[in-house]
Amino acid sequence: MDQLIYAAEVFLNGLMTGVMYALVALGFVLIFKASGVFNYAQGVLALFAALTLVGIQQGQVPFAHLINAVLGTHIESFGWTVPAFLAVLLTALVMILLAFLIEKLVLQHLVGQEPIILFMATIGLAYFLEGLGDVMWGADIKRLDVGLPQGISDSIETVTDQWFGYGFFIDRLDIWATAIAALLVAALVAFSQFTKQGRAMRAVADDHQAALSVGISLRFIWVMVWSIAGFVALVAGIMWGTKSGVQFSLSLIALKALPVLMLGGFTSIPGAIVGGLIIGVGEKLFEFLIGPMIGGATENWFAYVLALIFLVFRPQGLFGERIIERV
Amino acid sequence: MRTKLIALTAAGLMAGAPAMADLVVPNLSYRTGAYGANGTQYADGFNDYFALLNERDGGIGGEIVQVPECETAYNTEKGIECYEETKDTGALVYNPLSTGITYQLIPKVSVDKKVLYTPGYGRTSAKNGKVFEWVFNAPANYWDGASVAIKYLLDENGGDLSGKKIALVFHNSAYGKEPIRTLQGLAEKHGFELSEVPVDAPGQEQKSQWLQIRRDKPDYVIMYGWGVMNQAAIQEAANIRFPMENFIGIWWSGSEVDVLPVGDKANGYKALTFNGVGMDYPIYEDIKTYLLDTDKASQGGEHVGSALYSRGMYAAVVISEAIRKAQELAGVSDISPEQLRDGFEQLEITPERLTEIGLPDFGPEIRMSCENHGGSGMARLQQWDAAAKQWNLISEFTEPDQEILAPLIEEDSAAYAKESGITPRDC
Amino acid sequence: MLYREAGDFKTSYREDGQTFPIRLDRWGYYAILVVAFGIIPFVINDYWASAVLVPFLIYAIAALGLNILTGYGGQVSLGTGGFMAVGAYAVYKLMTAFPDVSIVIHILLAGGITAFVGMLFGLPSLRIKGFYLAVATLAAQFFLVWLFNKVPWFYNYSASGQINAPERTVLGWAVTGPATSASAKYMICLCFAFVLAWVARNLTRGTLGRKWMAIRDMDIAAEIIGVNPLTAKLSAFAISSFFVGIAGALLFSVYLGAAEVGEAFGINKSFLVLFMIIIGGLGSIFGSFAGAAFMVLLPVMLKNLLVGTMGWPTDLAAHIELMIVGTLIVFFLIVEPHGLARLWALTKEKLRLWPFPH
Amino acid sequence: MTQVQEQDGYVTADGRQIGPVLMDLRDITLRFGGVEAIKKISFDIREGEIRAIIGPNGAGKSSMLNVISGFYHPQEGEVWFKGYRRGPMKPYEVARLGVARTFQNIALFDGMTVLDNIMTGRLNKMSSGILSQAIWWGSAEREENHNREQVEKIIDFLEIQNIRKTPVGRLPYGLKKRVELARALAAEPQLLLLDEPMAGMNVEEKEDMSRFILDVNDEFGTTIALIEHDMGVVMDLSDRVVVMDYGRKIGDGTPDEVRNNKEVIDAYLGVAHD
Repeated sequence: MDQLIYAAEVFLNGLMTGVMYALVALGFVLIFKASGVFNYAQGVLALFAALTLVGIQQGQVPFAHLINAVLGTHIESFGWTVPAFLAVLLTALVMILLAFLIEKLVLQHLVGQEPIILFMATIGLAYFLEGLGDVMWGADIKRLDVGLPQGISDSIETVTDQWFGYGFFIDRLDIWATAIAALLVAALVAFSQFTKQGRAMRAVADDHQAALSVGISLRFIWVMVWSIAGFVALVAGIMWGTKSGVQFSLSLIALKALPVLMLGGFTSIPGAIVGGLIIGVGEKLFEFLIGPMIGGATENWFAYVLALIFLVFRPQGLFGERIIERV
Repeated sequence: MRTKLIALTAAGLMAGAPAMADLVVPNLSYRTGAYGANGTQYADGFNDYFALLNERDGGIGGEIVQVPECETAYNTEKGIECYEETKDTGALVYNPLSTGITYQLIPKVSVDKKVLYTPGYGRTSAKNGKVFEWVFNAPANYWDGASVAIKYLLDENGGDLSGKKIALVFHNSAYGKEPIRTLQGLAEKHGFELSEVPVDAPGQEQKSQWLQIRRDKPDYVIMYGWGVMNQAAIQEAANIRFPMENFIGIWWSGSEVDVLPVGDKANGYKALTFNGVGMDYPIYEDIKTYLLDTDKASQGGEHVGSALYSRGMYAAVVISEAIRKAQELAGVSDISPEQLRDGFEQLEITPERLTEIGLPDFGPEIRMSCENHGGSGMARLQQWDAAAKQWNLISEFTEPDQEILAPLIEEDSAAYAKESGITPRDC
Repeated sequence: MLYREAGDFKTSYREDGQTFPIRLDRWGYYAILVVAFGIIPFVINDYWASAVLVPFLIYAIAALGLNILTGYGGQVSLGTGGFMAVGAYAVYKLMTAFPDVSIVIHILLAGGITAFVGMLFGLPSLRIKGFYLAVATLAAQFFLVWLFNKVPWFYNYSASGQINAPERTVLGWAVTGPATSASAKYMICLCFAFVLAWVARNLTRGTLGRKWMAIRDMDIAAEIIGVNPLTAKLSAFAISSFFVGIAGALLFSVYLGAAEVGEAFGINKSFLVLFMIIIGGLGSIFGSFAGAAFMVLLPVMLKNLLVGTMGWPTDLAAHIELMIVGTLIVFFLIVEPHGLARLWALTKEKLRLWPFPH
Repeated sequence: MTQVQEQDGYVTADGRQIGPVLMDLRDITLRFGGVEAIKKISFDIREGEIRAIIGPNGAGKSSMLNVISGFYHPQEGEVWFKGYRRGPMKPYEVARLGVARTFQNIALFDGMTVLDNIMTGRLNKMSSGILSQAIWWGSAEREENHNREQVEKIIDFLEIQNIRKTPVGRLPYGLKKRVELARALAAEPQLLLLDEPMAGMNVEEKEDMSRFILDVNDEFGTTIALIEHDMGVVMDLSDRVVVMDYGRKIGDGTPDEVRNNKEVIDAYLGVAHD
């Protein structure tokens, strides 16, 4: 009986973790859907966004280290702090600027290339952004605090304690993350359904050529999609950064999103959400039930194996249509 | 023509550093990558102490100490490249701050005849100088750390840990697995129950591990972590309201960067250390005068006084003392690596000497010998004060339980000697 | 008109099928071989061996392997690091279990074992395609690393889980262990790289290579003209893994000397080798070497330039280095998406016409 | 439809002797989900003849060809080849039995040269093992050169000598079609399936292609089944014609018979689009 209650707790926490994975996966899906680019830099985008947010919030001087090294000065900070909300807004602007530059300097020159070439270009981008983030804001581990609560939720603990005689652990940050993710998805759906730009975006996702022929500017769509992906990365960066500080390892959360993508499909937003939940629950339950028997620390690979097995039996993914091969 | 030009340029770019005449102590540091934040502070402390000696005393025994820095990014291949790049420049001793790189270098240094000094990390059984002639890991190693932590807990519990539950949260790598055998031995001896909780690198997602800890309710948690794993673990511990004072990290889990991102909830977290922390040492007056005020501190002196800075400085102190000893023994100031090894083997750092240097009670007393390359193994505990944002030392230097450790070291070094075809020398 | 093919007639299909049909290319190739085998071993020092040439040759082997799978077979794999780990741990177990058998045989066997493991993880490729397959191979990567970390048998129950390469000799010369000379390290890697490149060339120009390329270019059509996708894909996985396994075995035993699976064979390794073949050129033997050279040399050169020559702080240099590498990758892709090999071919084509461009 | 069991053949108008039944399709039904692409169709192909399948777009012609080449497996019906009933075979197994084909939307291997593309057609004629291929010298090289000779004959036959070493991706459409035919011929098939071999060609190209098809049939004695829209070409080339519409067979016979079939005229010629 205890096992069952524990499993329920693990299940709930898995769901919450899944939301965090889905947040990262969402960025991949948006870009892949609209431009066919498998954006390896999505994790680094999240890191870059979080670094920028902290930097702006704490009034850091960008490139301080570089300036000091070249000019021998000692500038560190502007000496002010920016309110969280404003800092988030400013960071979002930076991400839009970044999206514009990426389109202008990279994507525009690679139109019509094979997917693997575009993928490779985003790897180059990842290298660049990783270096840029460090040069701009320094490689220290930074604390990110935009006022999100963290720690065990007392009310849930009390309630479950009354019900089951065992208080469940649910992190308040996870609850917030879930709420924000839901809001984000709702906003995205509303945007793509009810705005002109959103419809244009869907048109491009469906068929590039057709969209071009009705006068949609592909470049504008790409900038927009990368901006949105940048914003999603910012949200993911805030969540993960609040959890464990802003630092290089933040970019590695991309690896957690890949099995989610396999499961949910590269082009499906509901796929990313449901896939995230399945992966989150799957890996946590496996670690809880089977992990102790085989030595634990299974989470890194189990998510992939789960997705792999799933795909072998259903190659079209969760929400994909059955593939009919033609010649 | 173009290829020729490229070839010429390449030749120019590929040339290694020229040989240097002074005492050369390369600093294989890492300021980038997943562990860059930790490596930066350590490297700064290491650089600054030698810079201070050069500025204030004109080096050691009249010889300027060169500290060429080489970035390894905690990557073993870059570590080898750095080693090869610097080894022909007259390098005396290496301190790569990476267990992985240390394992690569152990066989190499015995051939190239360079000293490898790995305080608090690396291969634990290198303490056995009979097998590991060129490797030193004083003042303490991973197994010492585990034992000292248990000793501390014994003290807290009136000498009895029977029936207590202790969980080991560890980085699932060679480094993190080091203390398992020691702790298993100690568990048998003291009757506590040990549970092992591995965390795969990088470790920013540890929910399962801490849910397990919350269910199992261990009395204490010991952590062997590095990098983001530390912050994530301390954060999760705070989230499940695990009492911070019952949470002890190894010295590599006890720097400011590990607790600062967690904020106030990290208050009370404990960590081992074998060096002092903070700015309350006379030497900082000199560092201020000679380095900070003259703008000669490494990277602008941003991290002066931090736990990892102090540890880097401490490593530099031990190396410089060994150099002094070697100069004294050899009667020359421009010593060779062999002479430095002899200096290390006869190294004594007494509390008096530490006071002289301006670092009273900064580290344990060290007495090395031909067979003991690991010193006393003494370590102490520090506790985080989140309000003041500083570490406070909360125990005296404590000796580890050699009864458990000595046979383990004997066994592991014998295995290495057999595997590598080394005949242990007589001491 | 220094470089030309006019007047270079072929009178048999055998001559037409040779690797370097143009005489000048052939001479260049022989010249490189003479330098590589006849001169470098006598002048090489530890730095050049350990920092540049040995890693270059080992990664070239790995890149050849991955290029067979990805460049010729069209199956994108991100499991290279894991397969290299299989090679490394296989050679370690063999070396320690049968110390009297020649290391060369051990390395080849390690390749064989890796080929088997690679084939096993290649099975899903029959159902999964494209990026989905790439991500699926990550399952191999993470699982294998976990396995070697978790099961003590693989590292002979050593306390820390590190594996160390004991000393082994070939023809009386130590090629593994600390006492190995720079030229011995270089020579064993060079021999393996040379033979394997030759094997790769033979396999890719013949029946098997055509099967792989057919599957790559259009798998359905390939099946209809008579290519069995099962054997074609699995043979690509097996042979690719054989190469990669040998690279892993050499990386551990000759180059690193000691290794820990998570660090030496992590996901970064998989990406690194993939970069090499894309930068070098997919489906090109020369490209595998060019890409390996690019990715090994560039960071070393940049570091020496920024830190050694310009005296920048190491961290700043490392960050700027990342930015430069990233920029160069994007730059090369924009200039020539098909890699250095294509760039080289185009240069030659231009040279062929020079000085009369029309 | 009982005459399919007969072992005799017939003599064509231009005096060629047509042999016994090579492939016999009996009551083939193929469904995709709920849609019936082919409904209970039966016909045969005889040795040495040129058999055409015609019909309006969406009639199920390509699906029929895919059934013959083993790419689609019909839910009902039997496929007999060379007197044996064919089980549910993989396409590559069918290819090994001596069936080769070209595709409606050219399916060449773009990354390979013309020569390599044609050499892939001979994959099933080459048997050297991995090891001997790895070593190359000796058997693998001999085999390669022997097959190269065969391929060169086809290259001469189709007059594509000058583009041998050109990557296929760079060729114009008409040449690609020819290379695809060369690849199929390289397999020395008993039954050659051509899916709209002349689609998108201009008149000269069509004439060339028709000549090649007739020559192939004539010189190598290859049985040919083809789908084609150009009625003129079909009527000129083929010995017998199957007419399909909406997945059903509505006519079968010599060009003249088909031309005069009322149902065919209504369903197909009446709405001809070429």
